[in-house]
Order: sequence, then structure tokens, then C-alpha cells
Amino acid sequence: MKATVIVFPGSNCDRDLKVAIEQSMGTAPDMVWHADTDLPDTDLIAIPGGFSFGDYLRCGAIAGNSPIMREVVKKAAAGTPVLAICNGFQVATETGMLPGALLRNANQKFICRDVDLKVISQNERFVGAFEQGQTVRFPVAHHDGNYFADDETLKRLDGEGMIAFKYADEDGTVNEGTNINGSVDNIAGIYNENGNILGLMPHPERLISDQLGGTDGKIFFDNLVNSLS
Amino acid sequence: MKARVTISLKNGVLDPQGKAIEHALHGLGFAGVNDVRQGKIIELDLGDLSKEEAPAAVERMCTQLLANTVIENYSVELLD
Amino acid sequence: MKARVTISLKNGVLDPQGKAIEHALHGLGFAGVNDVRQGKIIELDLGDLSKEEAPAAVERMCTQLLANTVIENYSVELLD
Amino acid sequence: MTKITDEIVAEHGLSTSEYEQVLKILGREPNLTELGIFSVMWSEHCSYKSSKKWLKTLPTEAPWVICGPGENAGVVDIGDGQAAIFKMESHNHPSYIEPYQGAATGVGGIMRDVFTMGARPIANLNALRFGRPDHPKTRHLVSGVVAGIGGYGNCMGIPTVGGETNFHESYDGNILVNAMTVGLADTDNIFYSAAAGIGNPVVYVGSKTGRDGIHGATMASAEFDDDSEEKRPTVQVGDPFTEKLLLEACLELMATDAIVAIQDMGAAGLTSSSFEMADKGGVGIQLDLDHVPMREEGMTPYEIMLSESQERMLMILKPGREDEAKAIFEKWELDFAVIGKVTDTGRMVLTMNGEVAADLPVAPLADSAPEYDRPWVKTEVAAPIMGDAVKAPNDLGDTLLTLMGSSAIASRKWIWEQYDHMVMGDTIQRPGGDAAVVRIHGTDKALAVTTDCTPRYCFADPETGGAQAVAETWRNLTATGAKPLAITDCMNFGNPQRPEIMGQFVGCIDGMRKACLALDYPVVSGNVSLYNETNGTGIFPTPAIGGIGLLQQSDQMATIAFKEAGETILVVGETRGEMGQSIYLKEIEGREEGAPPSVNLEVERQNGDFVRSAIHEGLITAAHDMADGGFLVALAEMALAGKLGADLDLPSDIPLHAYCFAEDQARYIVTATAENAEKLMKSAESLNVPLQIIGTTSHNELKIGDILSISVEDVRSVHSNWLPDLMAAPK
Ligand SMILES: Nc1ncnc2c1ncn2[C@@H]1O[C@H](COP(=O)(O)OP(=O)(O)O)[C@@H](O)[C@H]1O
Ligand SMILES: [Mg+2]
Repeated sequence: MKATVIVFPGSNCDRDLKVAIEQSMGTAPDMVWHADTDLPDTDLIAIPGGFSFGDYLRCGAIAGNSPIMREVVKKAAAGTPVLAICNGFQVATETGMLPGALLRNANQKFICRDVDLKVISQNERFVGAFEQGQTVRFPVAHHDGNYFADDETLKRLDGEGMIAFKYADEDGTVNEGTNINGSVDNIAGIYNENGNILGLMPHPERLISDQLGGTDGKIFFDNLVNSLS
Repeated sequence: MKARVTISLKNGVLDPQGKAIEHALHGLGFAGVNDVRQGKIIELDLGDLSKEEAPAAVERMCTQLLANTVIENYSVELLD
Repeated sequence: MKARVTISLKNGVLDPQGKAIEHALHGLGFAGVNDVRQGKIIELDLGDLSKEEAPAAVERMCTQLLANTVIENYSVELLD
Repeated sequence: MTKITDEIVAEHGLSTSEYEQVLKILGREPNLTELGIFSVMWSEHCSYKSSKKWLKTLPTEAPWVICGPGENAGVVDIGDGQAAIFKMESHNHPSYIEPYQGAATGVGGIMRDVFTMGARPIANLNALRFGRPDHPKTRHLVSGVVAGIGGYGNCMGIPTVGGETNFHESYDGNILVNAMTVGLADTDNIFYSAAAGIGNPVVYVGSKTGRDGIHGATMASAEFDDDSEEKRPTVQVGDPFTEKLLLEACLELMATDAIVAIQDMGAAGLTSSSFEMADKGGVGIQLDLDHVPMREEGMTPYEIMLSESQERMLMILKPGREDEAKAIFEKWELDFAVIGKVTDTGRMVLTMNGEVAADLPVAPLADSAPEYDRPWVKTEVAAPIMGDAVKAPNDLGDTLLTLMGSSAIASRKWIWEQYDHMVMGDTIQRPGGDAAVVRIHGTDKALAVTTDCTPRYCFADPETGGAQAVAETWRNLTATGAKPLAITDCMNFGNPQRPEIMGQFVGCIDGMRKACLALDYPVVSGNVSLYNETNGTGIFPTPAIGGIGLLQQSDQMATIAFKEAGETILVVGETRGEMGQSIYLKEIEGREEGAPPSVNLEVERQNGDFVRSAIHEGLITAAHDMADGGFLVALAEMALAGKLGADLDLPSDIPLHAYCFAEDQARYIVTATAENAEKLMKSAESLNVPLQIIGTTSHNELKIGDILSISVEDVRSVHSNWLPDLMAAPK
């Protein structure tokens, strides 16, 4: 299997993502610079977290216009799996690859900590290692993770099994109290219609060993690699 | 010539910044204040763009970059 | 009645956002664009504040909360 | 040309005698640009004129020290051809005036100090001091400073993993914001600032120069008064995105051998960077200011030289390497300009529009910067207050709750959750323990980092306080299993022209010196911030210490969390019941009195070495040093971290409340299996380290016979709610 990580000026989780993918895949992904105009052939495109272009104007807006993203959008439309984490999720919504938008956290503050997520709809490729309805633990680290979508979009997300994760507590309870950033319906991650794109605010690449405090991220990437190889 | 682009959240899009400001204003004793919305203003010098080209050009800047039309409205003022 | 507060960086104060937007516009082919500055616009419903009280009240809101007078200027428009 | 009047000289913070010195050096009147240059170069901030004499007495050497004070940051060898490069710096005054930008640019500045030497930053810390919690300005300052530190560090993608936060009325009008960065470099690729190579190009990279922070450096040396709000226009705005690009571009160029010398532009921007580079290299520099990238129209030489615009660097390149370097900076979309060359004249010559704007001798200006031996008086130290002189509290449980929910001890989670403390994927001990631990990427090694200082101790007894601050960092590193290597310091004091304040400075330095010597723990970098006063009242003397230590095997790391119920709890070190200056006295009896706990450095070292080797031998399952609040507070913190309880049977040779809340130094709580506890007791005896078994870990409750029985969750709520509640309360 071959994987590609997109790197923008201001990306800062690109190395973390590379390490996580390499740990599961055995070989390093290609790192592709935002100014490049074509992608190597690849089984997975990963858009990392960070502050692309400083998150100025709107998070992900400027990155969404960089040359490489035209290619990413094309490949995604043609079915190449895309994993868009945190700032990557913001980039994906800005390009329209995923519906909705990510606004400033409801409490206005940056938030960095482990969160419990409830797995909402199954998607073998991305969450095949988890049971629908179980909870997994990934860290969040964002200032603008407050997911918004209008009512029709929400209906569609719900109806077509496009909601991947919701902010929950350890026992999988999803409510106001577990909504860390004000997202509609506690949404933490979503798929596109075809299910080949996953965008999520939490960072699976940050919990990939006991030494780092957990392995749910490792399980996530191991499954991703198996399902794509 | 110059342009001023005003960008505001669409109605129905919740506005966390606006909400936070409203909350803080109440805290400061401005109890009656409500419906606070925050938007952006972007002022640009269009350089050598002519009066004729300007409107279409700024329109393109807005749709391609300055505004996210999923959640935002924008309006353009041209000044010279 | 309602108020619209426009907040902009003082002249000479670095505007990293404006700088980045300008860069991005150049990247999109709008080569001539320059001197891009980003500001904020805050719209509020003043509730039961009277025409007489409004100006002073909004002024206080600006200095106490809405504007960071260290680096920002603000202007107020009252609308009804 | 402006005539230099006494007023102008005074505005530039130069004393009459200093100005006479200027005239002597030049043999003529300076022009305004030259005067401005003198004023920033001779400001307290750049010249250390009041502190130099005493800083020289600090130990700065050890076999593992590669570079001590004097460069942009200190460098220590961590083996395998790698070095840790670190420093702490203050941004107190700017943060008081504009908390967000002041703190943000402080973080940006210290990171530049570290990567200008060739290191990639791997950890940030911040030592914060605010006024009393209920002071009208405090919450505004806390939220702005914390958001600013996070805003800059998070965007850069460097984890902010630790720090300390105090609240005390002595900081009501003058908060302290001290930022520390630790970076990683290869020992064979470290960069210094001495200019060399006559004719070599002087290159400017980074952001354009604007009128930002002009006179920031002199402002940082001017005592505050109420109209200092007027100084506001000098505030600089940080651009962390540009700094991230600058970091990547510099490291990319540093991978080649094109750089002769490099220096960040910090306080006093282009002036101090160019003079320091020329002075260190014993050369002259000629700058053509027309080539300096400028953000604003019509900037004068004076403004260009004094601007404190952020995210800029000055470099000397090898001849002919300009294009190669330029290509890298253009790739990263940063300005790059050759603005001058190295000369053999020993003079700094600045030209603009074909005219000479300034022509100054480098060495005299740098070396004959004033150095004062300010008069000082030794601080009177009160008598110690021992436990039997303090009456017992009515209820031990209520007392514990009061302390755990007090401003000194309550959790700082509200702060560190606003910092990305995990990015870079190597944070193996997050904030909340004694020290944070980050792995050296791709190796088994890890660095432990911490900042500590107990200002109330320093105020009561500067010498003991100075020693205690160093010792506490050493202890916090030790409690993770790390071997402490070296420290950086940030000396925050009041007006040195007051003998009692100068006495605090002298005392703290002396205590630090003794501790560094006794613990083999030299000072490799530091920073001095004086005139921290408002309307004549000085802050508590605050020598913030940042320490780093090395874990050869990151998997040997210890944490403070209880691991399992049924394990033995032991206390390392002797408890005599020293309650002077304790949190207990302050919170329960409302007194800030007595001598601080004494610091015995031999004992400190002996106890610490015992704990560290026990950790390495795998005999210990958790370790935590005792600091603010004493034994019972430390124990409660271990229970909270492990979501477990404890069943205690405490020694009765001193009053119970003294055992629980006295702040005797050089003590740790550790846990071990019953079997290993026996081993520990034996080896402690042979080494005559005081070690006592005082209980076992359990579930849900902290229990002392029938005297105390309190639910850990009750303790957790007071401990975790204090800061969020403070910050959430309506303005
Ligand atoms: N401003 C801050 N930023 C990040 N972490 C902080 C800050 N203040 C305190 N902490 C963290 O809170 C914990 C407790 O701090 P402190 O009481 O100073 O510990 P100790 O008593 O062991 O020195 C430490 O892990 C420290 O790193
Ligand atoms: Mg400690």
C-alpha cells in the first residue's frame, strides 16, 4: 500500500501523521508540498492537522485554494480514500469535499485533551476495527472545531449514515455535557456520500502507544492499512 | 481603486463569537443587548484594476476565497 | 435600536491576516491587489436603550470589550 | 538635525553620567539615531548594568555543558551527538499592557533564541505570576496571557508542556510572564552569533520592519506608573505563522554550511543584533538601511534601528552563498535582503539615502556599557515557625479541602488545556505531574522539563528562597527519574536602585549559586527583568528557574499517580514541621509569616539520588515531591492522579497538622509493592536516607485512623473547580 500526506505552510501534525501511518504500514508515506500540481499514485491521501497559512481568514480556506488541492479533490471524486484530520477536516469542508463548516469553539477557547467518541455509523475502511456504538478515545487540539451544518444537510448526514463520530463520555452517553465545542448534534467526524472521505477534528495519530497514553489510534490506523492493502 | 468587502454569517448559522460577546456584554451590565453578530471587513487596494474590471474581479475573490458561501454572505463596496 | 461597530487595526499595526490574504489573492492570480487589511464588524440590537442613552452606552461597550484600543480603532453607527 | 537636549537624553533613559560617557566615547555629540542606539544598548534590558556583577558569580560549567550564558541560549550535551538548547525570558511589561500580544510575542521571542542556534524547539513552558485572584484586572490578564501563549505556541506546533502559576497581591500592578523553550540540535551543527570574515554579506531575513515596539527595550527598563497605559502604541503584534516559516527556512539553510553566524532580532531589534554580532566577532559592520525590507513608508534610520518588529533574523553568510540562501527563504515566502557587510573598522556604520546615519565604535559602546555595584542591604529574616507553635485545625478534612481549593494549589488544567501539549507526538508526561517529559524523537531517551520558584520564600529569605527554587526544579526532575542537567533562570525583581531590592537580588543569586554547586547543576542561560514595581511597591523577588533533566530510558519514567490499591506508601526525607511561610499559615490563619523552610543541600542531593536510583531499579511505582501545602496535599495529588485512595498511619513524634502541612524540603512520597518497600527500607538504612512507611493505597477515600476520612472525589471537585469558577464568574 502507498499513502500520501499533504503538507501546507503551517501544517504541524504532518510528522505525527507520518509516524502513525508508518508505524501501521511499515513504510513511510510520501510527503507532498502544497505547491505541487500532481499527486503520486496512492491508496490513501491524508490531510494533517496544524495551522495551514496560520488559519488566517478562515481555518483551511487558504489551503483549500492551493494547487495540490485541485488534484486531491479530483482523486477523491474518483474514489481515492481521504483521511482529513483537524485542520485537514477544515480544509476538506472549505473545498466542499465534505458538507458543513467548522466554526470557533462555543467557549471561544482552544481545547487540548483526550475525548471519548461514540462510533455512530460503520464504515469498514475507516472504523472497521470498532463496533458501531462503542466509544474510542482520541485527543482533540483545536480552536475551531464547532461543526455546523444546516438542517437538510443534518438530515442527510443522519439518514445516509454519514456521521462517523460524536463527542460522548466513556459510557457512550452523548449530550450537552459531552459536547466539548458546541458542534451540532455533538458531531466530531463525518463521511462523504460515497464513504471514501473521513473528516474528523480529533487526532487518532496522537494515541498510538501506551507510552503516549493509549492505543485507540494505533488500532484505527492498523485497520485503515489492512483495509486498504 | 479600493474595495471594501463585508462578510457576515448567514441567518440561521449560529455565531459563537457573537454569542460570547453578547454574554460578556450582559456581564458588563448591558442587560438589554441581544442578537449580537460578528462579521469581517476586508479592505483591499485593487492596484491597476480598472473601474470596469473591478466588480467582476472582486466578485471572484469573494467566491473563491474571501467568503465561505456555505455559511457566509458578502457584500462589496468599490471606492476610489 | 441597533448599532454597527466597525473595528480596524490602527495604522502601522502589523496585520498578519491581511498579509496572508494578500498572498493568497496573488496566488489566485490577482497580482495587483495590495495593502489588504482585515477588520471586524459587530452588529448589536440595543434592546430597550433609548436614542439618548445609546451613544454613550455603545461607546462604553467598545472601550470596555469590543475593541482592543491598544491596537484597534473603532467607529460606531447607530441604526433604527 | 535634531539638537540633543537634556530632555531628549532623559527620555532615552540615560543618566547624566551615562551621557557624559557617550560624549567621551564619540568625542562629539551623537545624532538622534546614535543616541537611540546608546539608549537601548545601555538599557538595563540589554546591558545588565545592575546585575552583571552578581550574575558572574553563578556556576556555569560542567562536563556536559557545551555553551553557557552569553549566547542566545544555553547548550548541554545529551549524548549520541545531540544537544539540548534552552532558555527562559521575561515579557512582563508588554504582557501587562496588552496581555495577548505581549505573551504571544514573548513566546515567539524565546523560540527564536533557541532555533537561531540550530535547534528545533521541542517543548515550551511558561512561568506566570498574576495579582490576587479578586483584583479587578486579574481575570482579564489571565485570559489574555494564556490565550496569547497558546495562540503562538499552538500555531507553531511546539507543545507547551508545563510551567507554574502563582497569584499574589504583590503582582497586582506588574504581572510576570516568563516563557521557556527547549530545543534539540546536533552537537556538530550548533550556530553562534560572532560575526566573522571581512567582506562577508550581512543578511536580513523574516518579516518586514515596521514601527512596532519602538523603545520596547527601554520601556522594559522603566518603572511603571499609572500613565504607562500611554506607552501602549509600542505594542508589537506576533505572527506565529511567519515564525513557523522562519523556523523551517532557518533549519533548512542550517543543514547547508552557508551560515557563518546568526542572531535573532529581539529587544532593540536590529541594533542589539548587529552590535552583538560585531562585538562578539571583534569586527565592524556596515549596513545600508535602504535595503532593509520595510512595511511602512518613510521610516527613519532611528525607527529602523529601534524597531522591534517580530519574526526577523540577522545572518552573516559565507561569500557567494547568497543565492542558495535566498532560494530557501523565497520558497518559504519570507523576505531576504543583503543589507551590509562585515568590515575590519571595528565600527558600526549605517547609511541611508547615501548619507551616514550613524557611525559608532562597536567595542567601546558594547564593553564600556555601564556596570554598577548598586548599594544593597541584607534582608532581615524572621524566626522559623515550628509546628508546635501553630494551633491544630478544628477539622483536618476541611483544612485539606481549603488548601486543595486555594489559589496556590488548585489545578491549572484550565490553563494547560488551552495549550497544545501533545503536538510532535513525543509528550509522554503531560502537564499535571512534577515535570513534563518529552521523548527525544526516534530514540529511547527523553527530557524532563520544569519551572519553579516560591516567591514568598524568596521575599522572607532571599538566600534560602534562591536555593529552594533551584532545589525544587531539581526535585521535580528527579521525581520523574530524570538526571537533572542544568538550569536557565529568569530573575524578576523590583527597582535595583532601592538597596533592599538589590539585597533581595544579591541574596537570591547567592542561594542559587550554592544550590547549583551542591547539586552539580549549572546555569547555562538566563534573563534579568528589573523595575517590576507599580507606584513604588516591588513585586515579590521572583527568580524563576527552568530545569531540564535526562532520562536515558524513557520507559523508566515515574509519574505521581497511584497505580494500584494495596501498595505501600513511603515518605523519603525528614519532617521537622517547618511551617513558616507555608500555604497552611496563609490560607488557614491568614498569616504570611516566619522563615521559609530551611534548605539542606547535602540532604537534598542524598534524598534525590536515592529516589532516582530506586526509580531506575524499578522499585518504585509512583513518586511525587512535596512542595506547596506539604505532605497531605502531595498525597492527595497522587490519589487524584491515580483515581485511588490511601489509608494512612502517620508518625506521632510531631503534631499531626505539622506532619500534614509543614513544608519541610527535600521530601518525596513514593509507592512500592510491599516486597519492594522492604528492599527500599533496607537500602535507605544503609545509605542513612530517612525513609518511613506511612500507609497503603486504597480506594475512594483518604483515611487517617478515625481522624480523617474524606472522599477523593470531593477533593477533586474543589481542586479542579477553583480556576474555572474564577474565570467564569461574571466580569
Ligand atoms: N502556566 C502553566 N502552563 C502549563 N502548565 C502549568 C502552568 N502552571 C502550572 N502548570 C502545571 O501544573 C502542575 C502543577 O504545577 P506546580 O504546583 O508548580 O507543580 P510543582 O509543585 O510540582 O512544581 C505542573 O505539572 C505544571 O507544569
Ligand atoms: Mg513538584
